[in-house]
Amino acid sequence: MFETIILMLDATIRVATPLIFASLAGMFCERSGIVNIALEGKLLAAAFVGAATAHVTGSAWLGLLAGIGISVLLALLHGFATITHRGDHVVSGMAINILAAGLTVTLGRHWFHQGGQTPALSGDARFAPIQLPGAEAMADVPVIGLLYSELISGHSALVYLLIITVPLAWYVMFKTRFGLRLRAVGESPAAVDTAGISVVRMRYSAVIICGLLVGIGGVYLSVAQTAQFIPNMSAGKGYMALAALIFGKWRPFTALAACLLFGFLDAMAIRLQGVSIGDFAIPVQAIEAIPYVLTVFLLAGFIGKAIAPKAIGVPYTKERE
Amino acid sequence: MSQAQVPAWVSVALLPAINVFAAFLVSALLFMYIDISPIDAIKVMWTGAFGYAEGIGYTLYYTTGFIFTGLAVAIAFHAGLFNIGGEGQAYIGGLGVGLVCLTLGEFAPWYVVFPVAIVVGGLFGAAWAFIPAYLQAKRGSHIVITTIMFNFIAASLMAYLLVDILKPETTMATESRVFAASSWLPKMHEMLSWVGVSMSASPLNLSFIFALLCCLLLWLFIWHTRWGYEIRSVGSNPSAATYAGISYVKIVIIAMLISGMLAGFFGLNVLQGELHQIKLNFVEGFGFTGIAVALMGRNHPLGVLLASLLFGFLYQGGAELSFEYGVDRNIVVVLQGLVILFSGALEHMFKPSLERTYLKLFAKKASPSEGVA
Amino acid sequence: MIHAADFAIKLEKIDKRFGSVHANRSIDLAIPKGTIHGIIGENGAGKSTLMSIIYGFYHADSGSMQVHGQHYQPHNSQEAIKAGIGMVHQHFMLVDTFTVLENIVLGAEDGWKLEDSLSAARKKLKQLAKDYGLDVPLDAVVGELAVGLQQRVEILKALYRGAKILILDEPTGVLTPQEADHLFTILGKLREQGTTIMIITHKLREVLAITDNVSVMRQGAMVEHVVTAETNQEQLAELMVGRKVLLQVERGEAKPQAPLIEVSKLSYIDSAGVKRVKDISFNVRAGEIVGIAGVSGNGQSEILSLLSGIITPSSGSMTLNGHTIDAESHYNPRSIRSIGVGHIPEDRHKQGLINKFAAKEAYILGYHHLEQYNKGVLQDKQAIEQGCQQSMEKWDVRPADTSLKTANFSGGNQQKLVIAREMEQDPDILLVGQPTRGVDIGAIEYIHQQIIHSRDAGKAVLLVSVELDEIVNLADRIIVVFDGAIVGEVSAEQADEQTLGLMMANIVPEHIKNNRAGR
Amino acid sequence: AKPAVVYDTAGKFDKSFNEAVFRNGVEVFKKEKGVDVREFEPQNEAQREQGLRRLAGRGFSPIVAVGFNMASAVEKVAAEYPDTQFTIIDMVIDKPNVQSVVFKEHEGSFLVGALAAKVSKTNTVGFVGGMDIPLIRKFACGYEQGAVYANADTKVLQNMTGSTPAAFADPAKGSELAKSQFSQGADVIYAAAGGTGLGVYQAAKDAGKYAIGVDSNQNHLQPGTMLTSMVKKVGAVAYSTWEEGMDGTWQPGIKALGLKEDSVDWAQDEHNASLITPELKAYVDGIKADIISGKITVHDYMSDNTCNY
Ligand SMILES: Nc1ncnc2c1ncn2[C@@H]1O[C@H](COP(=O)(O)OP(=O)(O)OP(=O)(O)O)[C@@H](O)[C@H]1O
Ligand SMILES: Nc1ncnc2c1ncn2[C@@H]1O[C@H](COP(=O)(O)OP(=O)(O)OP(=O)(O)O)[C@@H](O)[C@H]1O
Ligand SMILES: [Mg+2]
Ligand SMILES: [Mg+2]
Repeated sequence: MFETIILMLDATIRVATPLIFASLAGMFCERSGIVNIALEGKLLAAAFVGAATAHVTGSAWLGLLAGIGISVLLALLHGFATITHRGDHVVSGMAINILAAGLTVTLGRHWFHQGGQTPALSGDARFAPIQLPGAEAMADVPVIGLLYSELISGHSALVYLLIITVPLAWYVMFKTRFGLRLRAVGESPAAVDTAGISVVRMRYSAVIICGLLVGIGGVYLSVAQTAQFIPNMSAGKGYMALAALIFGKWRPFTALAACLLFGFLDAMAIRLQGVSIGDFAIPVQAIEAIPYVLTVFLLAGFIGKAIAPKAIGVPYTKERE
Repeated sequence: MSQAQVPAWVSVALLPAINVFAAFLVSALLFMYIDISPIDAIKVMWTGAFGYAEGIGYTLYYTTGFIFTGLAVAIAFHAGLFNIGGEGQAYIGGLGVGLVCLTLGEFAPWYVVFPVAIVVGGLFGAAWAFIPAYLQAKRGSHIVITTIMFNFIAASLMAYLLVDILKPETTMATESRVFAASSWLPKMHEMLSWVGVSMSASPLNLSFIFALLCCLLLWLFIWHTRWGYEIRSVGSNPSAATYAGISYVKIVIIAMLISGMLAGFFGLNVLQGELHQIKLNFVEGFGFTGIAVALMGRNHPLGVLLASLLFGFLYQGGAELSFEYGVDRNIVVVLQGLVILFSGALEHMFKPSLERTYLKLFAKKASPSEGVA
Repeated sequence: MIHAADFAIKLEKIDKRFGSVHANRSIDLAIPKGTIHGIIGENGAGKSTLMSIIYGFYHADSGSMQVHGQHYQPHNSQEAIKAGIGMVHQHFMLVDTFTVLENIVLGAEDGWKLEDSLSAARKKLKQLAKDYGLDVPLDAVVGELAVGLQQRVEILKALYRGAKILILDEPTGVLTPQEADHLFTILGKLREQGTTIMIITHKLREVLAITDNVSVMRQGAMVEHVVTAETNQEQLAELMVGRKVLLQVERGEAKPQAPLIEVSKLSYIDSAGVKRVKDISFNVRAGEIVGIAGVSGNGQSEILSLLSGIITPSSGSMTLNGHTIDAESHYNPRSIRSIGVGHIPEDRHKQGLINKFAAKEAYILGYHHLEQYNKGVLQDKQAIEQGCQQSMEKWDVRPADTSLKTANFSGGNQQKLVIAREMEQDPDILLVGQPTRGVDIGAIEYIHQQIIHSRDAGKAVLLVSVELDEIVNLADRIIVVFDGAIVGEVSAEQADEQTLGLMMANIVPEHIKNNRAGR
Repeated sequence: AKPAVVYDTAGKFDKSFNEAVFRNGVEVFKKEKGVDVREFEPQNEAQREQGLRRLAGRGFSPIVAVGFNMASAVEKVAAEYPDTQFTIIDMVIDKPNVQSVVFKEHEGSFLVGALAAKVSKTNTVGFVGGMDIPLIRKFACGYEQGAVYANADTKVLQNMTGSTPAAFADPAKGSELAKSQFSQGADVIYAAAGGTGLGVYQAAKDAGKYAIGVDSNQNHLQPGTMLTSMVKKVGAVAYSTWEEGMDGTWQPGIKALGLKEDSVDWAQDEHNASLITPELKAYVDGIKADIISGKITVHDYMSDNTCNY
């Protein structure tokens, strides 16, 4: 029993990792007042470019760079549309999602002739699980052994990267000048502008950070969690991350918790597939839907209240409409 | 305010045209990159979509779907609501239509089933929109997010129903049994043959007429009834609406119910009209594309109609493309993405330069009028 | 002839267009150091625009500026701040969810670490607060502060950035006499310290009270510069509007009849659980104007909302035109209108109008459901068009263009449109809130006359205003509220700024004690 | 005859049986007969029919429809074009102009099941299915029988990935399921899950355990840890359909193809040669012979929708 729990949690970490990167990314974007439903598309694009580059260069790290690169590009496109040209945030986001879905497969097929998949990655082209020192040895030590060898050890580098990313994100957001200005831009751009800070620059830097973080999440999908890109492999994780972000009330640690919760539910759903308690088969769909239902409950204010940044989604303009 | 000097058609017709053109231009590059001559491609798409009766049939068949989801988004927009839930509402609405066909359809003819399906489909769609609407109105939960969530919930629900309930033992595909043929909506070519015109078979069916009717009715509703007035008031200034005795809660819910209803009609075309059985994911993103349709159509029923036609063309033309060239179907998805990007998200990009050039060229006499103050 | 360098700021031929609107027409302006300079003008005269140009928020299309003799051409507010210019905007520029401290530090942080900036600022602000009597709770969340305090935060912001030139756009529009006076003493202190101050206002009384010089704008142009000591309200008013205006509307004796509004023990508790209105009782009779005076935020807004049906009472009851309404009865603004109540809202931007709508659409707001505007299920566009056209001419709304977007009418004309709409329905009861806020005196005169007329036409008028002289000018009886409760009532004769000021601070002078509200 | 094929919406590169049709059917046919085969990949439900109709309308025949998802579309279009020949794979449609081809996957699965049990050191083998439908349970059931036949006290862990077609393209889930089965002691896992299998094979590689491929020969995907693949020769079927079409021997009706017809089999190539000792090979081939000769009868789940053998 204890073992299965450990294994569940272990799976939870693997499943939650991309969600965490994505929702941290979303946090920076939305805190600056830019709605970001384009997380999905960026995850997908980064996953593709990451895997493709890793395959061609044989280096997972180059793959990571390339993946981040593309998702930053998409983020800039989002900024170009929403900040520079005051386009509708949601529409721009959708456009990017659809573009990513189409382009990844089209180019993938053109380059690799495998129906949009990239060839399987192996060796250095992939972020293999890292066995922490002594994991093997400790494996048989009762409780801690299992904890250490299964839960703590044996994840890919990107997972361990989270250990610094989350606190860092928190520090930047709440303890630095940059964070203060970022939050201000999301609440009242006019105030920031009159304070002599460039709203445009703030928001662009926000979307860039967003692209960077979500890029890591995307590469994780194709270069760490699995060993190749599969068409549409983001499969709604971007939206799930958005849900987690809101569930976490636009704060890093609570968002982290939400991601882990959602990840756990997912891990559970995977294992409960086709499983039936007695002769009553529990519909997995029910479990799969829990994160979304929970989020709705939260938004309904039944579980605390999630208040979005005030100026979110409103293009900033000096001219009166 | 500079618009004042530029005639309406520039921003209403010319600008969107330019945007779409830009989208095509960019995708042309992509086509060339994967060694397909864009010229041939567009030729194939055009003839495929409008060149022959069956093609037109398919184009209009897709158009019908977009009209429903596009109108759904548009009406919500007028109430200041962003309904991203079209996907889910269409899905659930389709369930309603399907259930009517599966039950009533067994013994009643289509002309009895159709009206009932309209009502039930509309109700189901509206019901699915109700909860997000209620939460927005009463508890201020952001409707964009709630509707996204409801899309996923709808997907899970439908998967469950199709897999565990509606799917007959015999089939393995996740789909319901086929409706009784008597309940199928008459196809356009059948109806035409009744009046002696012959047209080759296509999925285009009666619901197309119904869709056009919806455009007309919605236009009247929004700009020529007091309820439309109330919806637009709430959409542009809620507190003023409250002052005027217009109930925010009531209007938000009404607008979303109508929106959900329109999305719910989607199933008429696709299920009762063409597939004749409930299938997994039969909405296939039409709900999302509806947002782009509404945007390009400037939330005006006529605009929505035209935008739907464009997307119908993209779908059918794209199918034709992959049929003729065997090129990857996803390239069409890219094209759609670009259209949404340029005519949705970047709609204002060319506006200033366009207006400037227009004024340079034609409007020498138009001297700026004095301040209105 | 004063030397250029003695001017804190000097403008030459500043010109600015917004699309077709010529907001500023080659403006010349020179302001001596260490003076308070008033800028007055009608709505849309271009005052805010000019200030925004000086502050680097907008860019002039042409013209040049000098600050302390130096050539000055700001590309953004940052440069303006560097040049020692600070601005308090008409609509505050604050982050509601931030604390006062965070708001002040924003944009003027030293170092990338927040903690340092905040602690440093805390010290510096303590000092400033002492020097100018500008004390504000530094750790309070701005959104929860009263407007008066929020404005102080704005001023602190400017001073914290070392402003030597301070621009205030309609600073007293939202203040009460007390708050305004406090502001003026602060400004006085600032002037002593050598700060130069530019203040935009619609209130001539204030201009005369505190400024050294006044510049008058009309339709984007600078029409006159005068030394305050050598001018008077009438002259300024004439300069602004370009014609003579009566500042004191003369009104005859009121001939009150039966009460049309009877309020008894009315209370309202808001969603936050705060008791906004504390069982008040009063009445308004046909043919009289009852004014409600009080520091803004002391319940008068809620009283209007209660009477107009926007919110429902928690307890008590009110009788409007014979219909009794209490906490149980179901009613809303529409049903209230239907029993002959007209409501001119306090804030035309938020409530009275819909900026996107054409005048004719805004004109039926609240009455759109009446048969006169509908044919069966469809609207009667013709009837609406005609109705609006006639009223616009009758009420002299300029321009009388029924399809012009409401946003593009000037404040005053927007207000006239609202008043026309409400009065044209010829209600027996008229609820009037801040009828002339942000409206230039040309329009004020006209609006005041109309309110008097409807009184004489036998309507019961309830007037809520933070402008004391407005209340004193119009009301036959004045009820003073404090913290949601009625402090007392004074008749027009007894009313004077001083008495009312005291009562607004919840102090009831002896000679008032004996008369009682709601007789 | 003008041969044509309509793939499932999964696309012809699904690393699974659509791809098998493409590589071992279309490409081979083109090469050997020099006749072009018109292909179509529908991108939405409506286009399944559209594709068939267009092909039939243009006189293509025989038309191969790949996968059970095509059933309803074929049913309709076949009725509209009575003289066009249709062949549907993995589904039975009773029409005078439709040939229905189904495979005895249970027989092939029996072989690999037996092999798995023999190789397993933990007496625990795993099965990861794609979409939870009778067809996949048929694989599972045959596999289970084989494993038990080879070693009566073998434990067979079974998981399905999902209940919708998406379950055929979710490697992440696949590897999760594999990981959990490994942790429960399995050391050989048979994946009948299309693209999802790729995750299973990867997980096996990472864990240094064995995996068994499906449909086409997938041994090359992870050489060294791919024990074998249960090949299902859909390509050959498509090929013969077109061939029959050309020399007029095409017949409607039901074809049930198994080991006897050499339509299902276990894959042996250079990639798994090192893993298959002569004894193993002999053992498995022995069972194969017994099944063909009828000495061993393998229960077909779909015959009664149960796995009681
Ligand atoms: N951001 C803007 N966009 C477009 N037009 C504007 C803008 N700001 C001001 N205007 C125009 O410039 C003119 C001057 O506006 P401004 O706000 O300066 O007037 P004002 O004197 O401040 O009026 P008020 O006394 O009501 O504040 C107005 O008539 C308006 O039409
Ligand atoms: N978007 C706009 N475009 C053009 N002119 C505008 C616009 N918005 C306002 N104006 C003009 O700006 C001038 C002042 O507008 P403003 O909103 O300041 O009125 P106001 O009476 O000062 O309102 P407030 O009560 O906020 O002071 C008016 O002449 C109005 O016509
Ligand atoms: Mg102003
Ligand atoms: Mg103003």
